[in-house]
Amino acid sequence: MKLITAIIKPFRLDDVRNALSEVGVNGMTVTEVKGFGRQRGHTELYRGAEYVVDFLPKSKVEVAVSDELVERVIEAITAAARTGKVGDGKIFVTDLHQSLRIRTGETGDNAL
Amino acid sequence: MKLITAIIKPFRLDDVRNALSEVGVNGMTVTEVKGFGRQRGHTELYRGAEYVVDFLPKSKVEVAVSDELVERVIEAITAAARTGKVGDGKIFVTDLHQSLRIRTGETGDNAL
Amino acid sequence: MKLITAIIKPFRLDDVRNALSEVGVNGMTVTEVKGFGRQRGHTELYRGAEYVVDFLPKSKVEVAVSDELVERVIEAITAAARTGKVGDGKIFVTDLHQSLRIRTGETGDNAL
Amino acid sequence: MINSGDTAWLLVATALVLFMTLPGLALFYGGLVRSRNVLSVLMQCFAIAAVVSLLWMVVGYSLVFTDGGAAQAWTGGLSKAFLAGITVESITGTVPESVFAMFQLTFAIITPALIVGAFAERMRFAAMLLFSTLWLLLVYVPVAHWVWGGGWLAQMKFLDFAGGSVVHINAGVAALVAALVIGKRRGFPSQAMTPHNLPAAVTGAGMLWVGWFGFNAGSALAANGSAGMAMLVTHVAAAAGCVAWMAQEWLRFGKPSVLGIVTGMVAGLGTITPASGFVGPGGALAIGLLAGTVCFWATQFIKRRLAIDDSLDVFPVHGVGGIMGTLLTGVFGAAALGGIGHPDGRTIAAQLGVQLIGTVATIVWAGGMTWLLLKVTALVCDLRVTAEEENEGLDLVLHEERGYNITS
Amino acid sequence: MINSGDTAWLLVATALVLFMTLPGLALFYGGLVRSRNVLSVLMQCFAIAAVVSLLWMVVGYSLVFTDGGAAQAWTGGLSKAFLAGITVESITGTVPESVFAMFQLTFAIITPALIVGAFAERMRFAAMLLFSTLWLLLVYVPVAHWVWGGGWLAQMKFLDFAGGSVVHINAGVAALVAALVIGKRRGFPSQAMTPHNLPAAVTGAGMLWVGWFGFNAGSALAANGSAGMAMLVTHVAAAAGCVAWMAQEWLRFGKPSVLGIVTGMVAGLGTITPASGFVGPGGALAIGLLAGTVCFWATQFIKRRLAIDDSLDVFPVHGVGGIMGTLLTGVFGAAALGGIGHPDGRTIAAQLGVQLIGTVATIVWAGGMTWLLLKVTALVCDLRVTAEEENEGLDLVLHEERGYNITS
Amino acid sequence: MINSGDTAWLLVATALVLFMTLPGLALFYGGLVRSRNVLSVLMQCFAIAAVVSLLWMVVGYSLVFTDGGAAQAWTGGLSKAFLAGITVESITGTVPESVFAMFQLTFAIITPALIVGAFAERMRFAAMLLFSTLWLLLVYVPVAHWVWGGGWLAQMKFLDFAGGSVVHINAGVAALVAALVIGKRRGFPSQAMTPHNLPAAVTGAGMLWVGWFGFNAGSALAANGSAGMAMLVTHVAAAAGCVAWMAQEWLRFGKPSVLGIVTGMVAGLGTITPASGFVGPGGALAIGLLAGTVCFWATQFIKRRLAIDDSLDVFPVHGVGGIMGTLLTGVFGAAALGGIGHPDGRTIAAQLGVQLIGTVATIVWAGGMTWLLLKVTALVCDLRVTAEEENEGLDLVLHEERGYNITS
Ligand SMILES: Nc1ncnc2c1ncn2[C@@H]1O[C@H](COP(=O)(O)OP(=O)(O)O)[C@@H](O)[C@H]1O
Ligand SMILES: Nc1ncnc2c1ncn2[C@@H]1O[C@H](COP(=O)(O)OP(=O)(O)O)[C@@H](O)[C@H]1O
Ligand SMILES: Nc1ncnc2c1ncn2[C@@H]1O[C@H](COP(=O)(O)OP(=O)(O)O)[C@@H](O)[C@H]1O
Repeated sequence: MKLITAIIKPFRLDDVRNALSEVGVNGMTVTEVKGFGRQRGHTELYRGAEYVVDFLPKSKVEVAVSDELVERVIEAITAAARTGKVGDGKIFVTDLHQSLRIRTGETGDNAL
Repeated sequence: MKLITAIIKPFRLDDVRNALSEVGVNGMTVTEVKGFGRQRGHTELYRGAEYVVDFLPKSKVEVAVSDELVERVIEAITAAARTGKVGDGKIFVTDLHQSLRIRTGETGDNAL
Repeated sequence: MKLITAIIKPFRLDDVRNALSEVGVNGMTVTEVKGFGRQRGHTELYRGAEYVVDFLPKSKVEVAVSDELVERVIEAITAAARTGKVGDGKIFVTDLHQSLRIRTGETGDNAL
Repeated sequence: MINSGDTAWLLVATALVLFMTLPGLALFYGGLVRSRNVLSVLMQCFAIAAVVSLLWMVVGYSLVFTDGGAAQAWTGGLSKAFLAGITVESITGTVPESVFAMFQLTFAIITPALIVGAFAERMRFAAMLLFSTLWLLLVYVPVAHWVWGGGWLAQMKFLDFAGGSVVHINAGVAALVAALVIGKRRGFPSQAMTPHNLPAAVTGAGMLWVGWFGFNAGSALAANGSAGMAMLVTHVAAAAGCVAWMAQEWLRFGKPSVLGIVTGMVAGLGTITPASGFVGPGGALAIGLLAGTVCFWATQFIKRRLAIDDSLDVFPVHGVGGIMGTLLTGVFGAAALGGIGHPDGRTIAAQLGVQLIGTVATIVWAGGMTWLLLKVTALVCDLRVTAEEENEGLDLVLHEERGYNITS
Repeated sequence: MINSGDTAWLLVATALVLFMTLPGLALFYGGLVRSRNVLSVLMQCFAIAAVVSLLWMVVGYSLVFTDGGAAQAWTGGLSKAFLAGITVESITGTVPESVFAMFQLTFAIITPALIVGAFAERMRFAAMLLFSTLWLLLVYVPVAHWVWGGGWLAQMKFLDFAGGSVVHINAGVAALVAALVIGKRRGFPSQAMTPHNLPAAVTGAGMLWVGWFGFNAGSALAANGSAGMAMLVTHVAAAAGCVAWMAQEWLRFGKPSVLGIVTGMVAGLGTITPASGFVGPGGALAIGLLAGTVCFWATQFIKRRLAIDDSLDVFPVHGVGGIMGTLLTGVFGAAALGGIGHPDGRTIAAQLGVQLIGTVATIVWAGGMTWLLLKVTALVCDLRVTAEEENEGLDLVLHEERGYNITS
Repeated sequence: MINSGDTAWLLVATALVLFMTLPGLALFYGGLVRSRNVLSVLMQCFAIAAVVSLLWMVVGYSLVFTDGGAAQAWTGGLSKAFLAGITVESITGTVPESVFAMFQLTFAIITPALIVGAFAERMRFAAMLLFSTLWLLLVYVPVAHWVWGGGWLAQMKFLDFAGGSVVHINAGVAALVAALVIGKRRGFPSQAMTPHNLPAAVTGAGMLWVGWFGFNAGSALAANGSAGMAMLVTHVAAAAGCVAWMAQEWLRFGKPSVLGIVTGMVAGLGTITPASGFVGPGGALAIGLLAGTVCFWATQFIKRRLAIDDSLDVFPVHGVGGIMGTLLTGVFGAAALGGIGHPDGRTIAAQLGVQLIGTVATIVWAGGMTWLLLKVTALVCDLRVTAEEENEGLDLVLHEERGYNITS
């Protein structure tokens, strides 16, 4: 099993969720995060005091999937999240040692 | 060392924290997240416009533990977080390559 | 590649970001989290009802880096985040199986 | 004849008292509950305002303020049901009767709205609505008639300038009974139930202070020296209540809190209410300092000792304050103590006796009837939501809305 | 001669109506949009208040309220441009002319501010400012003159006590046209666009209720029985609107909502506005119940059936309410139905005819001119932001500010 | 004799001015600080309101408004300490003395509350309380006596209708000195210190606008043409201040902001304050436009150039506005420029001289005494929290409360 973590632009979240459903992923966990990267932040002005805000709002999508799904999921996320502009985000994949569904105690792929 | 990540129902957080204390875990990090899964979301109605909100509030609990504690921690979380209803959440376990306590520079199990 | 996760005191975030820039890290993702640990929480009083709040606000900084940068990044974070008081936080390192830049499709170290 | 100055003031006082409930009290209460129940509290305040207004029009005003004939000691009559006969020309004192009826209505709105604080975060909306309707008709209306409509307490020259008994004791006692009948919130008192938005609560508190000028100084029903003095003593008592509560917290906990200071303010305001047309600035200072101190300790006692979940402390603040203020009216209203002097040249002891009778009568009636009406309501529908619904929050469960959707 | 009571009331009524816009309407609207656009809405309300005030001083007041000579049926004159000749001594009726001009100004402020709800979350600020300026001068000012400044509708004895046509039909129709011309928000109606801060919206709604007393009872221009009755009927209609909308939601969706109840309140208030000086409490009850019911269904129809993105439902609430209220004034104003009686002893049918003419005239003028002025504005600058800017939110894109920065 | 209309208006004006502080100013300031300090600001405003009220009762009112005998030029007497002798019958002009005393009290409350903006986010609560007490008695009270209580400036016919010197210069200069003595917030100016809740700040600003009608038009102490004109010119100056500041931002930064427009409004209101009973609409327009422009540049200069951490810009807005308005009163008050004419037929130059004397005197006294009183306070307790406490936030450290606990 793998844990796929995607940092995406927030307004793409609905598209990503739909894309994931289409490849058969039924669960995911989303966190609102602030991202720092190549994408330029914006300026804020308060009574003339100018602040450059480098951190931009991003959504972090975490999906645990079985190994065979990994490629399809990455493709689905990439397609749905891409706008072609800087700041589209990243996908990170880590190994999942174990997984468990709290309600039933099921483990492994059955837990997802 | 392992990093144990549990996605649970928010109102079970206090129970989970207590259960973890009992098995000797003294630290954890909690994030408010939104979960999408089998549990049905709720409907919201604004002047008759009906929105189905699929994302439900969940708490993500992250605990870094030494290898020998893993089983006990999983059991403790499972017992404390289970309501038996759909949406109780998941536990994911990943390998922890290294850990470090910023204050002292201690590493490994000592850092936890 | 490694994913370095640091739990730090929120008011040190700017220092950490600067320190990371100096060692050549150009991207990171930050989440506001609540931490439970050795650091004593505070008391809150509402019309005499006393609540001990064990969860303290922390910032979680996630940085994906190539293997050769790991040590330098850990050192940079440690130096920038340390106040010497309890609650300075932790650094966790996990293996990164894969990484991808959504915009370009680049993978591996190039995606970071 | 209509006096345009008095009318101007009463029009404004009416607006100010409505402002106390909407949005004042709604914000004050709404800010103090957890975020998943904020809308339920706002909804209760709005629905009470709407429903009570219609009830007032239909029978309430008439039952309080018209002559009840043989039963006048106990209740008014129905001759002005549906506000029959109130036209552009109708006059009460020196103001249009329409304005008088509206001004009084705003008191009828805020009284049941105050009770909301007792059962916040768990009562079902339908039950709340039924209970509030019954309570208005069977508790507020009769007591208001006794005190202000020429009923038996008025005949005894029981003094209640702006609602110490009619509003505050009534609501406070009802709150205590409701808290007991409906029961504690899940997790009370072990689990932290912190206010979700104190700035909102403090904003509401500020509105209450300002609106209370309409409440008390408006009760003079004229723009004259009595109204002026009522405003002055109201303000002094509020300030003294703030300072006293703050001092208690500072002494006892080492730190004063903003929730504390505004609660002291409300205590001062509630306590001066019955006395506001009768006492002088010195009396107001004493009343305010007592209010802040006694209500502070009452809150500690009810919440921490007795562990009664009167969630937003309605009884220790409004009930205790109302009782204390109604009694102290008999003291500081005396000319010797800077007041305007008791009716018929009564001594302090004599007036205190009357004040005690009115206080006890209100406590007994409000307490007994509230209990009864909740039991009746429980026959018709569940009083509270299920444990699971309480976890999820009333906003979603009862209203399918969420209070906040703030993203950065 | 100046009557101090009337003056006191009108000074306050002016403050109350300004309060309806700032912060009332600003909060009401601001709470209903998504958090990334909240400041843009507040900014629009503030900027409209400021710019309209200056326009009013420069020509607006004069064009509405002075004699237009030969063109008097259509427009006033320029003799009081820059408020020329208004001194400390100038009097209108029983109040200083300065107060009369200020009171009327607050109506001129809120009317274009109401329209903001139609194009919220997408219109450019510069375009909004230009459009509002043109609209004030070419829609609000002439219609106000026709109805209140001695123009052709006033000459027909068309009845509009406090702005059913001048304010609500005008703004409602303009909103509908603006929504159509400017187009839907990206994602409407498939994507959820939930209010970001309902407690703020409800707070604003409470302020609207209170402020509306100044709006309607202030329109009596005196502190007398007419003002009193206007306040009473205003309140009854608001309460009835609340109850009716709540009932509709309860029946249709199984759950009443706080956004629903406050929308019903606004519907009740908007609908009673033209009638408020003419009808009795019974008429107000009928009007309020109708308002809550009809505006509820109008909202469903416009938003769900027609899928028009009049974002904050300005037309179905203010437009439909204004039309209904203007017509019902011809009904419930009749003495037989508890009103003060129609002018010149007219029958209901006769007055209804006049009311219909005024209603249609306002709809046609406001509709046609709004369309034209938006097209003119579009020649000067873009009406809406780009798709990408819409994603990012107007607050950052147009004002370089963010609404909230709340950390725990 | 009491005039009921004047009394009605002054009762309301009193409520409006209290409303400016609670919740108006509290929200305005509270929204502008970081969320971890929001409660500390609200607490400061409430505590000042409470403590000043008691001080006013004890000696303040008497020291300002009674005759000081031989020392009358410099201070009033103690004959009305504890409001001795003020009864239901006491009259000042045409209103009850109780109302006059209350109205004046609300000015004494808001003045020290304004200073809070200068040392927000770092001053200790206890030090703030002690300093405000001393400041009220030794700065506000004497200056108010000089100008309004028959003191030396009044004898010179120095003109300050509603507090340009007594309120705005006083508070503004004190703010500047306090900012310098107490020092910058940690991280200023390099670190971003963004307002945590601009909608709250804008709400407070709206309340300030509305409440200011009570401030300025109430200062006529009657519901007459002078009050009416004061309201009109106040409003025009506010609107002009908005437009001018917005224009500056648009020109200089390319985008107008909502914080900018409301700051322009406050600048316009502060600047018109001393002039509000003396000038006409044209003068108000000029004053408002100047206010928005000059205060904008003053803010840039103080904050960016001098890098003084007067955190919420009290001096550049209130101080600079107050100075400018006090001087311009000597100009636009002239009959030739649409004003009511200077006392004793003085020329503009002559009156300007008097205005200058009053302005300088206030600056010197407020500046010097504020410095002294802060030094005295520092002997008793620490003026500011430690660096670590500043990081944690004043809400938790000083009050053991948190502002928000909003979960989704
Ligand atoms: N090395 C990294 N580690 C963790 N997160 C990163 C890293 N680099 C970028 N990110 C995240 O990805 C987001 C997008 O990155 P950015 O460099 O702006 O654009 P792009 O992905 O198009 O190259 C950032 O806002 C940040 O949240
Ligand atoms: N594949 C997944 N990857 C990541 N998180 C998941 C996944 N599936 C479920 N979750 C998380 O677990 C929560 C509970 O899952 P759900 O399917 O609703 O119920 P259950 O755990 O009882 O099967 C979800 O809300 C989501 O946060
Ligand atoms: N075992 C753990 N797993 C995950 N997070 C932890 C763990 N222990 C501590 N933390 C995080 O680190 C923060 C700091 O830890 P704490 O024990 O308070 O101080 P210190 O790091 O100085 O020992 C905690 O608030 C929590 O967020």
